Amino acid sequence: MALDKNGIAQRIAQELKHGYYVNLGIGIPTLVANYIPNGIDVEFQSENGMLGMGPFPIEGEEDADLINAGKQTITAMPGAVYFDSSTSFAMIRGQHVDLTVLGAMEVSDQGDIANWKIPGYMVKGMGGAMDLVASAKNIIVAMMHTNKKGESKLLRQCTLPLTGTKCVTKVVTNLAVLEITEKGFKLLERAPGVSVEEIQAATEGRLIIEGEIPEMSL
Amino acid sequence: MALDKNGIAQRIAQELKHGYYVNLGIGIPTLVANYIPNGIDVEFQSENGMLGMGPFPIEGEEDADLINAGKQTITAMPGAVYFDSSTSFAMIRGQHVDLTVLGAMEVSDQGDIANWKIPGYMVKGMGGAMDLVASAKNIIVAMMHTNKKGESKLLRQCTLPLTGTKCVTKVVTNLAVLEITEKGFKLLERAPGVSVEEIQAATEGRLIIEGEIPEMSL
Amino acid sequence: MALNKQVANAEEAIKGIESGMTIMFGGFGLCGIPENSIAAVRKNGAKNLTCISNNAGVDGFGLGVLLESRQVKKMISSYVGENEEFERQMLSGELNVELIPQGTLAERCRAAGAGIPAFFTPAGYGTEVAEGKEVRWFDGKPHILEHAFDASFAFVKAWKGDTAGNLIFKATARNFNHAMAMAGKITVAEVEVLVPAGELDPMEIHTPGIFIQRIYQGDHFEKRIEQRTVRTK
Amino acid sequence: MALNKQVANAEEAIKGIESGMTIMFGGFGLCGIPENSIAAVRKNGAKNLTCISNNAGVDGFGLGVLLESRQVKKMISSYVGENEEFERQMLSGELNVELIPQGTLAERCRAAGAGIPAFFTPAGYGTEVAEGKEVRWFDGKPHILEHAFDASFAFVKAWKGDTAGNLIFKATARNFNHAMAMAGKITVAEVEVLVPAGELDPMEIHTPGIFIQRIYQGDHFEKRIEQRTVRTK
Repeated sequence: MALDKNGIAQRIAQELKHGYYVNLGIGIPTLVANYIPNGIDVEFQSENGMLGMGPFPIEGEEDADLINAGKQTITAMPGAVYFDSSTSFAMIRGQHVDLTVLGAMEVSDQGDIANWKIPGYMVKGMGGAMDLVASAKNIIVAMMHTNKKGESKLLRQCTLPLTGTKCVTKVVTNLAVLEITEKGFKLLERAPGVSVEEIQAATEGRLIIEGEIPEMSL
Repeated sequence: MALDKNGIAQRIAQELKHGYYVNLGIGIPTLVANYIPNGIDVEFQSENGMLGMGPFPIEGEEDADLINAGKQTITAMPGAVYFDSSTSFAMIRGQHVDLTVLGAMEVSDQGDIANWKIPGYMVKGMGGAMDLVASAKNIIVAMMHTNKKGESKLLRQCTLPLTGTKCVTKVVTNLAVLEITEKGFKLLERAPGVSVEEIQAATEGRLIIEGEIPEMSL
Repeated sequence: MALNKQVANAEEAIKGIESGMTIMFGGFGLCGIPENSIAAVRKNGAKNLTCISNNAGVDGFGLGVLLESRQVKKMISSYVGENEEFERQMLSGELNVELIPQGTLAERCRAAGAGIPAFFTPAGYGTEVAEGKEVRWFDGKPHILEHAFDASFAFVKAWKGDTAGNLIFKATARNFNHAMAMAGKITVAEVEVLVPAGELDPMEIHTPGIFIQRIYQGDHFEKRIEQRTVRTK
Repeated sequence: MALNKQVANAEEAIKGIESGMTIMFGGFGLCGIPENSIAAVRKNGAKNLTCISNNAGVDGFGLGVLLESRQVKKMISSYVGENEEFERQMLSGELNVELIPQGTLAERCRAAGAGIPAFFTPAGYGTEVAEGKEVRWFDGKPHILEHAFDASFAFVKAWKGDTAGNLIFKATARNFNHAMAMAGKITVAEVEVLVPAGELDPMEIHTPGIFIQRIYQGDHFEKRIEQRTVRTK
């Protein structure tokens, strides 16, 4: 059975390593914070200017001066720190953030990503996404394998305007975990009950299938 | 009578305007702080990381963590602020400092300055001088008119390695106040009792003498 | 004596604002925005403004106020969602919008304040943001050349300030306010609490007063929350 | 949970230092220098080091300690006075010295930490500092292109720190420590007081812990004064 959004987040959470600084994008990536494995300490960076982001506040304790990059009211964990936007992107550009998790509309099998603009639609902007994908050492894309029309989002070439080139390291979808390699998407894991054939059918880009492909363990 | 170092500093202090941020170099420039005219508020920037530098501490109150760019123990005035070196030079490079007073070994009549290196001698370094002269809007040089051999330090061309080009706005020496113009050093004031002829004789660069040259009033 | 940057109110603080100017506005979303200065610019009525701001406010609040009054000719931002009037003006062609990566936006502000006319960044390489820009490779990686902004005014908002212009921000309300404060030819700071110079700890100040030309205590801060998200106990 | 960067002592903190490396040392003069890390590098004995530091210490203290033990091959500084052993090694050709403007030194540190590979600055144009460097005019003014540093280690010293690596500096002891902390591939912070994460006010922190890989409380701080200047009451 294909994963839901929480399942994707849960699988991505397995990529967290002890000591990581992590930047989570809006949407599915935000959910990753709910599934931090036991015994693993990570700190979340919010690009509007904090490290050590905590959960949403208890009702009545919201602070207009304390929000995340999605403009949601949040809290600070012990050891947190605030800083200005230029310092925040110094961290990002300077590769001090260990892992970035982003949503996407399209990913190419060379690791290009498109997630900010659909020609003909109102364009809201790239926010910090272009800085993140241009600099992060480790970028995992969290998205559904296909769009609402059933078309693959894992492509030979992106058709939408790019956010960044050759930058994505892994893609976790409702169907599979895939690594970007020089030869295309390498299939690492299947969602529980999803067959390699289903993944192949939903993948337009080059798909590399080597040996037995294990099911994810969630 | 030619001015002494304190006289030079006193004359330069007349250039201070209410509301100025001022950076004083080592040597004669440091003495300027002793002659701030009444009713004039200025703040001193020390490029190692503070604004609002105060006088030397009272004996016994020295703090190893509170020094100026000359590495002397100092104090902080009310309204002072500390910052890091990259922010300090952001202020300097970004032209937020209104006036810089520097010593020099040579100044050319186009406003070039040499004050950091004598070939054949131990070179200690330019410190912050190159950043200051490359960026400051208003640079006054404080120096003796001639060197120990009696040779002019106000030249047609500098002979020593440059610190910066076309940057000095005024020169205040033991003999005169001069402004750098397109045509050379324009003589503005004479030190008390010093004749125009004496100044002319001590100036190797182009000297512009227009009309009656007043004596400084100290 | 510390320099005194205090002005009486927002009206006095924005003196010199003219139609056609480029102005920076601090804040991220509705967090840390200069509410009182925005209201004064609305009252002033200057038109054809180019606004540099990470976001464009919402309908009726933040920069939305200046969009409603048609005072904005161009927005330079990284993200402009959540604003219907903005969308209408943009789609009708009344409003010119330049979208740039958020980190580049922040760094172009800092560069303006720091006397760095241009710098190389990897952000935007291979995208339409890089079109027409110089590309250079450093250490095997492509970068594009970006330039410092040039803004006549910067409006920022801090929590506490002193009469010498020193600022302290609360939590994530610092955001773009610090770098924009560095960048404005005239930077106007509005604060919730204004104290005499000497009352702030010099080690706790975020933005040194040298970057601030005018400071005043705002009359009223609504501090609206854009996305109120809570958890149950 | 906040990340834990605490190591036991200076010896553990400098692990990985090897001969031939490029290392940054924070401080201005003798103010805010990483005394304990310098002592550990001396004990370690790594040779042929390239040291990036605004100054070179004095005879017997600060980086003077590593000059005496002939561990330094090259110094990159803005000012290197007040050190006889330094002068002797420099004049004899044992020591290679690269002098660069202080603001450029600071900005090349920040750039390294901020992922800016190169930037334009007016400092040094028309002088020997500009030799061989690209010149470009912006807004009618000449600038030269300068590059980010590349340092394997940065040693910095702060007043207070927490186990997550967050740092607070005292007075002017902040100086180069902040930008160098950003720049080191491995940044080691020694502090006078180390507290558990959560004990520092997140608004009062000068350098965020993300830039720090290792932190420890120094055994002993001499904090020598280079120019003791006083006035009479």
